[in-house]
Amino acid sequence: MADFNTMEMMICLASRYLEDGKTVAVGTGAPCAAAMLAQKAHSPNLVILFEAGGISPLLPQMPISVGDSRTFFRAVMAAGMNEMMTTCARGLVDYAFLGGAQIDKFGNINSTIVGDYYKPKVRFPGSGGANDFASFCWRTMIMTVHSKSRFVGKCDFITSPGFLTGAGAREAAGLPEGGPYKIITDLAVMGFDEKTRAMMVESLHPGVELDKVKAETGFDLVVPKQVGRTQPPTDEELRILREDVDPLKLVIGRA
Amino acid sequence: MADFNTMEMMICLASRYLEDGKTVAVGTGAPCAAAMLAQKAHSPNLVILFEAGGISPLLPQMPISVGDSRTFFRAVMAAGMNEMMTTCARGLVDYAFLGGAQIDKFGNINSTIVGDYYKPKVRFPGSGGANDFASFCWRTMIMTVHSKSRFVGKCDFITSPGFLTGAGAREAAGLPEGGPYKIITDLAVMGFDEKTRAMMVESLHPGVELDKVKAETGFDLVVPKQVGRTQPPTDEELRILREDVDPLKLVIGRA
Amino acid sequence: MKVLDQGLNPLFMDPDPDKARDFFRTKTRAMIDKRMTEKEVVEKFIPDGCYLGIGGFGANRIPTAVIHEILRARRKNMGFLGHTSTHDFELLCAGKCFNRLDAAYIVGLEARGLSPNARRYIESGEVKVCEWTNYALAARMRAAAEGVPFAIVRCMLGTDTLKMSGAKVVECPFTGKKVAAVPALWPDVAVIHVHEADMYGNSVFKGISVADMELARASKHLIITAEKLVTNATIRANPTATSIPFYLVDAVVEIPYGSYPGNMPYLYFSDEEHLAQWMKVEKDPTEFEKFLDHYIYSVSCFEEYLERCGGLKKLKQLQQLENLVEK
Amino acid sequence: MKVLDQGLNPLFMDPDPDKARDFFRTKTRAMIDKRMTEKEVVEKFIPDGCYLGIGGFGANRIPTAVIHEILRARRKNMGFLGHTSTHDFELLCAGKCFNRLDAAYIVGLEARGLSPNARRYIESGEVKVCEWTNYALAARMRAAAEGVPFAIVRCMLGTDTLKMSGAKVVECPFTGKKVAAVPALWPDVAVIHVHEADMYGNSVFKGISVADMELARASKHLIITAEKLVTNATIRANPTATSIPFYLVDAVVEIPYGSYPGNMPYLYFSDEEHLAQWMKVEKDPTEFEKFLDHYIYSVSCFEEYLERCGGLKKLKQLQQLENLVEK
Repeated sequence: MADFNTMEMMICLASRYLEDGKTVAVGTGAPCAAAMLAQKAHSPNLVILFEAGGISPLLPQMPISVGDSRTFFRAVMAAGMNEMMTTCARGLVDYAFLGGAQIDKFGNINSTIVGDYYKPKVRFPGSGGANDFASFCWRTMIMTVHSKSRFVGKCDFITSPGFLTGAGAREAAGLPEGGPYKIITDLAVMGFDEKTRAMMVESLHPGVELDKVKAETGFDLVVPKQVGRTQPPTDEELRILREDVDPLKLVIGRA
Repeated sequence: MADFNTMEMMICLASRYLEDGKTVAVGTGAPCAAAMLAQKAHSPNLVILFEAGGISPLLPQMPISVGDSRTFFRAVMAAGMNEMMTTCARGLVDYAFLGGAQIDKFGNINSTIVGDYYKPKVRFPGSGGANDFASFCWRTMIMTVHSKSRFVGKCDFITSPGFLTGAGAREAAGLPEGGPYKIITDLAVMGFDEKTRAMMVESLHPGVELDKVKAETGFDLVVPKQVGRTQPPTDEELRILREDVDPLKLVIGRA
Repeated sequence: MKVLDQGLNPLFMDPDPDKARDFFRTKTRAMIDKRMTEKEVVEKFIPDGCYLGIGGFGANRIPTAVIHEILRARRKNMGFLGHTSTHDFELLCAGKCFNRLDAAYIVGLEARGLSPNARRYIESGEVKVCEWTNYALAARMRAAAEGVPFAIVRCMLGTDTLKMSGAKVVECPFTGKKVAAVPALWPDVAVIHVHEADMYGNSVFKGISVADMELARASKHLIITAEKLVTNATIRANPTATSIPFYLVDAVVEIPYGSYPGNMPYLYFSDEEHLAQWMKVEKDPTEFEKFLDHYIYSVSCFEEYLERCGGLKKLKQLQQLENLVEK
Repeated sequence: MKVLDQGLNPLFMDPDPDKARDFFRTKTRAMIDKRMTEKEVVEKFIPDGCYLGIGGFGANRIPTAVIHEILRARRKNMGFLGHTSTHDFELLCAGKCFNRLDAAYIVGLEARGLSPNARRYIESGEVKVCEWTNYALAARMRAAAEGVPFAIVRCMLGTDTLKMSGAKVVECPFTGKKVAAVPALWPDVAVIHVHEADMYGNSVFKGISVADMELARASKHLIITAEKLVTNATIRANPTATSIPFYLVDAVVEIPYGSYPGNMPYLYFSDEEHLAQWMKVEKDPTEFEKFLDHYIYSVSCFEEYLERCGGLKKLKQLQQLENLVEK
C-alpha cells in the first residue's frame, strides 16, 4: 500500500464523490485540490466555481483566495458573487465544500464563535459564503480532522444549516432541498441516515477501528450492520495529486 | 415672430424645462429632440438616458428605437434595462417623457386600451417602461395634441400613474414621491395645482384663448388668476433644432 | 405575508422555485458541442404550447431565423413573454403562434407605429393577456434567476396595470410601506441572438444587454443564435466580456446577419424599408398572406430570406448605415 | 406582511428607500472633474461615525491607499460592511476605526489564517456585531441599488446566523413558502479600486466584480481609486466595458499599485510575505504598534509605503508572479 498523509487521503477520498458533468463550488486549499484531482483523474467535465465569480478557470496553481486572479485564469466567465450565489440558489450547483470549528450529528456547522455569542472564547470568520452554499447546493461535503472538540453534541452556534433538527426540518424552515452529503475525516467517511438524517459511519480508514471513531465523536453515530473499509488512495491518485495538482505541497504539505 | 409648426413649438417649450446637470429618460421622437435641444441650447450637462441601457451617448442622429445602436453610440456605458430602471427607482432620474391615448385631470395616462378592457376598441402597446418612469422619476412631462378625446374626464384604463385621485394618493398607494410636472400641447402649457394636484393652465400659446383650451379639455381645468402667455420659440432655438438636432426633419416634419 | 391588493389576471407559469430547482438539477453542466440548425432547435426545444421568451429589444439584436422557423413549424398555443417586443411580436402574431401573453410592450413598433395584424390578433380576444411593465417583467425574470418566488418593486402601484396583472400589493416588514410583489417567471425556453459564441454556448454580446442577462438565467432552456462562432480559447482570453456561461445553454446556432431586419449593434442597422413594408401590407389580410408566403413560408433557410430582401447588396448598405459611413 | 420569525440584532442603517431617494435627488449628475487626493476624499467624504463599504475581495482589488489614510486621519466610531473583508478588515481593526459591524466574513484572511489583532478587537466587545452571509449582504446592497426596502433570499433560514441578524422570515404571498427578507443597505460611502477611470468617474474593472456592481449603486457617496486615469474618449470607445457610470461617483483618485499588498488582476499578485508579516507581528501588541507606525502612521503618502515594502523591485516580482512568468 502506498504511503500517504491524512491530508492526501482526505483529498483523494473527497475527489471520488465528484461526478463527471456536475458543478462544484470550492474554496481554497483541500476542497480545490479535491476538485482539481477529480478533473484530472475521472471527471474531466467537472465544472469548478468560485463564490467571488470565477467560472471554470484553467487553474494554473492553487489559489490563495477564492477571489484572487487564479480563480478566473482563462475562465469561461469572470462574473460576480451575485451571479455565483444565484446560480446555486436556482439549483445549478451540485456540490459545495464547507468547513468549521464544530459540527453536530445533523451536519450543522459552526464557523462563527466558540463560547457565548456575546462573550466569545474565539471569534471565527462567520458564514462567509458557507451558509449560502449549505442552503442552496444539492450536496455539501466536509473534510476535517476527527476529534471530540469538533464533532459535538451541540454547536455553540449554528452558522450553516445541515439537516437542522433532522428529517423534514430543512423544509419546515423554508430551506431548499439539499444538505450534507459526506463528511471525510482522518478516521472515517460518514454519510447521513436516509430516514433520520443523523450522521452515519460509512467506512473506516485502514487501521482504524469503530471504537476509535466513537471515542472521537461527541454524539452517538448511526452504525449500520455493515461498516465498510475505506479504499485507500491509489498510486495513480497520489501521483496526480502530488505531480499535477499540488506540486508545491501548499496543501498536502500541511498534514 | 419666427415661423414654426406646433411640433417645433412643443419641442422648444419642453426643452426649456430640462435644467443643466439633471438626468432625463427619453424615448424616440419629440422627447429625444427636446433633450438634444436642451443640451445644445442651455443645458450642456444634461444627462440623457434610454430605458434599454444607453447612458449619455453622443447621439449621431435621432434613434428610431430606444434600444437601437444610436442610443449607446459613444455612450459612457452600455448597460441594461435593470440598470436604468433601478437608477430611476432609487431617485437618480429627474425627468422622463411619457405619452398616451388619454390623460385625465390628475395626469394619469392610458396607453393600454380604448374601450372595454376585455373587448377593446383599440389595443395600444401598454405600459412599456412608461408606468416605471411615472412611478420612479421625480418629474414627468407629456407633449401631446390638445383635444377632448385625449384630455378625458376618466381614462378607460390607467396605465401609468399621475397623481391618481389627487393630493396624497400616490403616497397612499405606496408610490415614491414624484409625478406629472408639465403637459405641453399645441394650445397651452399646463402644470398641476400644488394643493389639489389637479391640472392647471399655466400659459396660453400665442393666438390661443382660454375658451379654446377649455373647449378641447374633457374636464375642468384649474385656472389661476393670472394665466401667462407662452414665450414662442426663439430664432436661436429653431435654428439649433432644425440644423443640429433634426436636420432630416424626422420629428419636426411630422406636424 | 398579508396581501393588501392583487391583480385579477392569471399567472401563466408556476412561481415555485423548488419546481424550477428540480428542473435545473437535471440539466447537464457538461461542456459539450451544442451546435444545431434552427430547424433542430425548434424541433427539440420549442414545442407547441411552450412558454417562450425572446432576447434583444424588438427589432434590435433579435433571433429572427429561429422565429421564422417557429412560424414554418406552425407552432401553436404557446405562451409569450411580451417584453420590449416589436418585430418579434409582429412575427409571432403573423403565425398566430401563442394564446397566452404576459404583456409589457406589445403590438407596437415604437416610432414606426402599430402593427395592424398584431392589433387584429390581440383585439380578436383569441389571446389571454396579463398586463405588466417593462421593469416588472425584468424583475420577474430576475427573481427567477435568483431562485426566489417573487421580487419587490415600487412600480405598477395604484394603476389599472396592477389591477390587470398577477402582482400583489404587500406591506414591507421593515418600513410598513406598501410595495408590489411580482412572481418569479421561468420561461420554458428563450432564444437570444449574440455577437459571438463558442460551440459550448459561452456567449458574448456587445452594447446594451436589455434584459438578456436575466432572461438567459431565468429560462429553463436557452437557445443561442450567434453572428459567428469563435473558439473556446477566444472566450477564455477575455472572461470579463462573457455574458452567458455555457451551462445555461442548450443549443448554439451560427447565423450571420441573424438579427435582420433588426439592428445588430456595430454590425448592421435595421432595414426600415422592409419593416415599413410589413406595416403597409398588414393592412390587407389577403396581401399579407401572400407576403408571408413569399418571405417566410416558401423560404427554405434564412440565407434565402436574406436574398429575397436584397441580399449582400442590401446588407452592405445596412452595414454602412450602422457605421455611419458618409454617402 | 406577517413576520414569522426575526433576527435579534439591530440594523445600523435605515432601510427606508424614500429617505435614500431624498439623498440621491440632491446628488449632482454633472459630468465634472472629480479628481482628488486620498487625503481630500477622507477629509470630505469619510467623517467619524460614517458607515463604510470597501470594494474588491479582502486582499484582491482593494483601495489600500484610502484605508491607510482613514487610519492616519484617526477616524473612529464608524460602521463597517464586513463583506468578504480580509486585509481591509485587518487594517480598520488596527486603527480601531469602527464600532458597528455587519459581518459576513471577518477576522480571517482565508487560507492565511486568522488575524490575531482583529480577533482581539472583535472579542473585546467594543464592536456591535450583526451577523449575515456573503450573499445576504450582497442582496442587501442589491435591494438598495433597486430602490426597494428589502430583498428576498432563501439562505440563513433555520440557523443562528439568522437569529443573530436583522433579517425577518416571512411567507411568500404566491407559494406560501417561508423566505428570508433582508433589509436594503445604503452605506454612507464606499471606496472601490478599479483598473481604469476617467476624471469624471466612469470606471472599468477587469475580472470578477465580486459585489462591486451592487456596492457602487447602493452607496450614497462613492470614491474610486484607479490604477490609471484614461480619457473620456477611451471610455466612450467601448461603453460595453464600463462598470460604473460617472454620476454614481463623487471622487476619483489615481493610485498606481493601489491594491498592494493585495492582488490586482492582470497587473500584480498579492505580496504574501508582507501579509504574513502582518499576521506574525500582530501577536505582540507592542511590536504591532511599531509596525503600524513604520508602515502607516509615519508614512506621508502611498508611494512611500510602497518604497518601505520593497519599492519597484518588489512590484516587479509581483507583476511576474501575476503573469506567471517562469523564474
